[in-house]
Amino acid sequence: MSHVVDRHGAWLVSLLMVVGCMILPAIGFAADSTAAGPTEYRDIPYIGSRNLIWIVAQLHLLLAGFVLGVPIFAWLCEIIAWKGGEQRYDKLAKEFTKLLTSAYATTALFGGILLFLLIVFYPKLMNYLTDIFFPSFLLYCLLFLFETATLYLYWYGWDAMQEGGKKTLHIFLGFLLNFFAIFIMIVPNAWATFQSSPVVISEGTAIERAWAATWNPTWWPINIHRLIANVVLGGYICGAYAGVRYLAAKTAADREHYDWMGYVGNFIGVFGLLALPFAGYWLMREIYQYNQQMGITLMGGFLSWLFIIQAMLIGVLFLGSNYYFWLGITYRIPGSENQYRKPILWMLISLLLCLAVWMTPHSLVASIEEAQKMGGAHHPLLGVLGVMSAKMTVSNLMILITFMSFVMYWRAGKQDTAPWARLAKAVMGAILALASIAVIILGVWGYFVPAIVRINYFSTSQVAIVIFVILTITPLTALLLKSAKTTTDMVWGRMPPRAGYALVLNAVMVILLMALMGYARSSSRVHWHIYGVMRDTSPYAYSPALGSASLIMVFCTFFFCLLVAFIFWVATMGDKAKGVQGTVKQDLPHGIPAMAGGGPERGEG
Amino acid sequence: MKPETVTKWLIRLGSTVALLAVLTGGAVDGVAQESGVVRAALVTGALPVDDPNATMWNNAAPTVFPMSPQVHWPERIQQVTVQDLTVRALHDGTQLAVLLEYEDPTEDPDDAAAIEFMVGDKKAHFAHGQPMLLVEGGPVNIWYWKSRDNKGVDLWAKGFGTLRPHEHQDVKAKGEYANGKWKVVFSRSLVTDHPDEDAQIMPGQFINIAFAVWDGRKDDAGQVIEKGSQKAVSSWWYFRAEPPPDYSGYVYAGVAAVLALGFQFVLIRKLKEGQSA
Amino acid sequence: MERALIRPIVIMGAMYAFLKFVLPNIPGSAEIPASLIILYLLLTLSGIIIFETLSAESKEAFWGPLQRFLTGDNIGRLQPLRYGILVLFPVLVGWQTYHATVPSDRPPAENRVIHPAPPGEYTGLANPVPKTPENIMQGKGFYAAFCSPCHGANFDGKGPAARGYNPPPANFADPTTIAMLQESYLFWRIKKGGVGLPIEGMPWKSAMPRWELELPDEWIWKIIMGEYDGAHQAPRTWE
Amino acid sequence: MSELAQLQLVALGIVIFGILILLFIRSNFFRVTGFVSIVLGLFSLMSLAVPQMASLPPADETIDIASIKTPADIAALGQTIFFSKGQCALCHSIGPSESARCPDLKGIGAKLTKEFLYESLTDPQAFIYQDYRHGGVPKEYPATMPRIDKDPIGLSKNEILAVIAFLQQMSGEPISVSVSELEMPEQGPSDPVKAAQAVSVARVQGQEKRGNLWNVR
Repeated sequence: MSHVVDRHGAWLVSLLMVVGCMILPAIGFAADSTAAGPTEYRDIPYIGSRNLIWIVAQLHLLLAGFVLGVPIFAWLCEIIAWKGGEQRYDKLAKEFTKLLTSAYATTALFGGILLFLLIVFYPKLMNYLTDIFFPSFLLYCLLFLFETATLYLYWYGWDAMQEGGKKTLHIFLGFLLNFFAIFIMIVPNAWATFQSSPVVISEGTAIERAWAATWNPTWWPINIHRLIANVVLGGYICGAYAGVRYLAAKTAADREHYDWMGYVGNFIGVFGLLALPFAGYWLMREIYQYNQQMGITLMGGFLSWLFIIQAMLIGVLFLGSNYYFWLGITYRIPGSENQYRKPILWMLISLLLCLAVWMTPHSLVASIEEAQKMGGAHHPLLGVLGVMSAKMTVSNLMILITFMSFVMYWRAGKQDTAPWARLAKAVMGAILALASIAVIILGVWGYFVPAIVRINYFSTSQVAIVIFVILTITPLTALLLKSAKTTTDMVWGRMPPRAGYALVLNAVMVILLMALMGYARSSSRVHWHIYGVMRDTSPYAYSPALGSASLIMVFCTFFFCLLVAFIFWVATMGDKAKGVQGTVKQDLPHGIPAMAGGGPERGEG
Repeated sequence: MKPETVTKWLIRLGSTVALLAVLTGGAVDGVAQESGVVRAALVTGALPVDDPNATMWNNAAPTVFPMSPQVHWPERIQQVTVQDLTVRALHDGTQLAVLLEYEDPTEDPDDAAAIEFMVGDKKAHFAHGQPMLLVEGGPVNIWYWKSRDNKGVDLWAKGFGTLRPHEHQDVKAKGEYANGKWKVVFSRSLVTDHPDEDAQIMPGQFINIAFAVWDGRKDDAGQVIEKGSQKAVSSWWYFRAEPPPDYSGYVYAGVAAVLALGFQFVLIRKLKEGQSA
Repeated sequence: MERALIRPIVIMGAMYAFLKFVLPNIPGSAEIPASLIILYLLLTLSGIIIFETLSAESKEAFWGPLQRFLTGDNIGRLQPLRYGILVLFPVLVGWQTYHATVPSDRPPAENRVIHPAPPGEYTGLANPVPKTPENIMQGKGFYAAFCSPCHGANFDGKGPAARGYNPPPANFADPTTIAMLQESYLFWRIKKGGVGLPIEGMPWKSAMPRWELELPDEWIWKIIMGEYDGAHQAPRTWE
Repeated sequence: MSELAQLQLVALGIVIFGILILLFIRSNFFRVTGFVSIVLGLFSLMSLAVPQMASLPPADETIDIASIKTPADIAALGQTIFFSKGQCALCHSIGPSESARCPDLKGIGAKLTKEFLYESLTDPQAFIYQDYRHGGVPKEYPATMPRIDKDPIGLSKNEILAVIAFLQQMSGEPISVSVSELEMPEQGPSDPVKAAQAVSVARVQGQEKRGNLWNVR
């Protein structure tokens, strides 16, 4: 054991040395360039100040998303255990809260590095932001104190506060933890959104100025978007963790436990994913309304291809999540695959058709000959699939299909006994069919009405229809299942290895998506530090092309995965020492050489 | 048997399918007529620089370019005589010859034609390198021929009103009129001593090319109808001189094929092991 | 066994044939670029793999024969085919590498951004000319005089002067052009013309004149009204 | 080899790395790492396959006061300032708008005099209409008008006059700002070389040199 730990320690030291080496020259150069006048920018050789800030900021953001997503996830699980009495949820919640302390420290570490690097590399910008936001900087520090205190109480009090009123208090502590966490998220969100949609006033007290700048047009859309995205991230990372552990599990008990954990993680991820497109749509709408130029840069201008890539990633995520549901039906419910093969085939085909529409770009990549045959960069027939109306329609349909996957999974292996079951099923089928038709009709009609009608009424109606379907079918199904008799019990721990890989794939997609959107948000400001207010006059005022940016995103994703693996490993070290389950021994020691030698991308950042 | 092997298969199958699609697509494109690109075929022997009817021109694939009336500059025109321009090109490694063919019902002394190239790395607007507002543009190099003089003029421009002949004239041109059709041959060496003023043609590289044609017919009042900026023009298209054969690609291909063979070997061995296990 | 091998190939082939030969021949359609065909084929392929690996039985039915085929276990008369594929795969990889390393003989793909972001000073403008029938009529008159040679009398981008231009003049009747834009955007495009485009719009290729040199702003605003009216489109608004 | 080809090679390397791991290593953690690196490599290859466009910052636009000859020139300059450096359009709209956080400025140049406009820009709290359009219920707006001649916006007198000229022109009023009102530079435009040097120095240090030149954006 000690041998293993030593190797871990060595790895940690080498990591710290790498980080140190990256930062040291920065300090040296900083000293060099402060000679004449107030310094506006500093740089480091090879990697470049912008790239370093980019990587550190992205890692910090991903970690923060994880640290904010996990408490929501854990708290929800704790409540489920408290209300439903299933102790394994409580165990799961505790297992994840355990991660929080080390994850929290890592996030703070990266936050600190980011802050120092920003001060070192972008003194002019930081000076300006400090001027405007210093009251909220102070508030942020205060929030951190509260959050830390609550976290310690929540974690260390877990076992002590299990019974009766104490448990209620513990649940309340969990609420407080999330409450502060949300503020910890939205306060810095204000600084970031201010950069893309600034509201500047020069009069008034410091607090008034900070408040005006905080309440900028994209602040709340980003807050909501990030809150949901964090839940999605937390869920899918939980799933991926379970997937990896499942692959390595040796005993039946372990397989059962991690199979179930993977299911819960995937479920929470999908649950959030269903709401995410709505939040994203709202954000885009606010950006357009705030500044048409920025909206066009994103959707029609130099970033338009990014959204095709985004569509592909989300497409893989939808496919992966549904695949996992479907695998769950055929493997966990013995003898059910023939019954569900046909519906699954139809759902798969519809999903693929939706994806095909979603991924079809408006302006196509075409050779000069192909363009001549099409009469321009738009395909005369498929080009119409490239605009917003079509994309909104299919994303709504994809949400509906994924929701139906879940309902199917939920109902699988159960037989309805209620006398009104036939009627209820007919009603549900009718609702679903009518809703899909209505969504499609609105989508097609959207081509023939002015944009504003489409955006304000049609798109919102489509969203409302989908929400209506979810809100009617969920309780109906729950009612049906209450009286249903179980024909086949779910058997946990029988999933094939590819299910574990599907979970890992989903988590990687979510992380990549967050990295991609980080690039999009930053690039949409083009050559401004603060849009329209403070111009970026550094040599890094340009935004790199998607291809070279993708390698940095890949690096961030990979490095973040390793960090998370490290956090999980640190947090579960105690379990092994106790020797509770002899099985865990097998998988983790392998992790270390993988980390040390597993970073082929590290060089390119 | 393992999902990992499925993953491998996914990748392999995907690339194979993509390859097949490209293969078939490429084959279909190959037989289609060239469009948008003038390809100067590499030939040996003297180029037919002053013979538009030489049989050697049959070695070069013809490309047809649609022509439009010039509308960009205020002194524009609504209709033009020449609707299509057929272009062929040949080169021998040092010298380039370009043949323009177009139908013109009348032979007039003011009939004229021109080829335009970008000079240097900066993109130039096709209308005489007109300055662009948000992009820093470069100059253009124009090869001009007029029926009256029946010789080539080497010109330079960076925006309307800046057109001027080079001090050094490198371009030759010769036109022949027969059966209601002009055939004009332009020729020049591929590279010149003035890279700032002349287009430099590197075999293998695509450069932009555009064309202009003036029908020198006079109206009833004795005025030439197409003159100056009132002319038939084309957009920017592509030009490429065929490079000498390069065999280094075969070496890379061989290495890749050996690697693929190795991959295949290992994969099948692993599959067999998996079966026995 | 053969079914498992043949079915995916048949589906992929049918999909390819559909995209390459059927879809382009639907009236109003055109040939589909290779990039899009590859995208759709990859989607089809992932669909096949997902469906065939849904359950233990179907995966065995799908993968088992493939594996036996690859390892050459008891495949009898398919053995020659197996050797053929084993030879073909490295050849294909080599062929692809060859094409990736030799200088391309195809011209660079054109990736022009059709609606690039306008400069800030044009994003907030509202049309100052009242929308009266007379003004719209006048706008259509200006359109006929200045714009229709390229953009066409039917607002479809097929004017008599359009044929030689690449990129082709915009088709205003297409709901994905002016209907997605605000009037201020058109004002910018008409006023500054092709040379006013940012780099992603490839200004060096556009034949659009810089109309601010010839037309007063008021005429341009009227032309915009005439254009929307004539093309039966409405400008994008936020109110 | 082009930069794109190099990046593609790197991405391909990541994929091949993953494939090698899957082929030769049995450890689960390693295998997952290999799988992740295949996925990430494919993502990079895909991102490299779409059109590659970098967004470059536009050149600093400098306007020489000597080029301003007519009131219309002043208004044209004012339009640029209105939408960029002056940041007016961040809050104000021209024409009714749902999203605007401050009064609509359509027709303002016809309603208010030049002097009043100047005061409104430099001392906005001196005299307040809740809604300058009179008539109707006074309306509260969420943002307060800043002093435009002070930081962070800090327009010069010439720039403020140009914005006023633009507001008047936009409202269909005759422009009452004349060229002679503009503050003339200390060193005349007779010395273009020096002026050009001043610009380059100003740009290197990132400071805006006002007076003889406008540094717009």
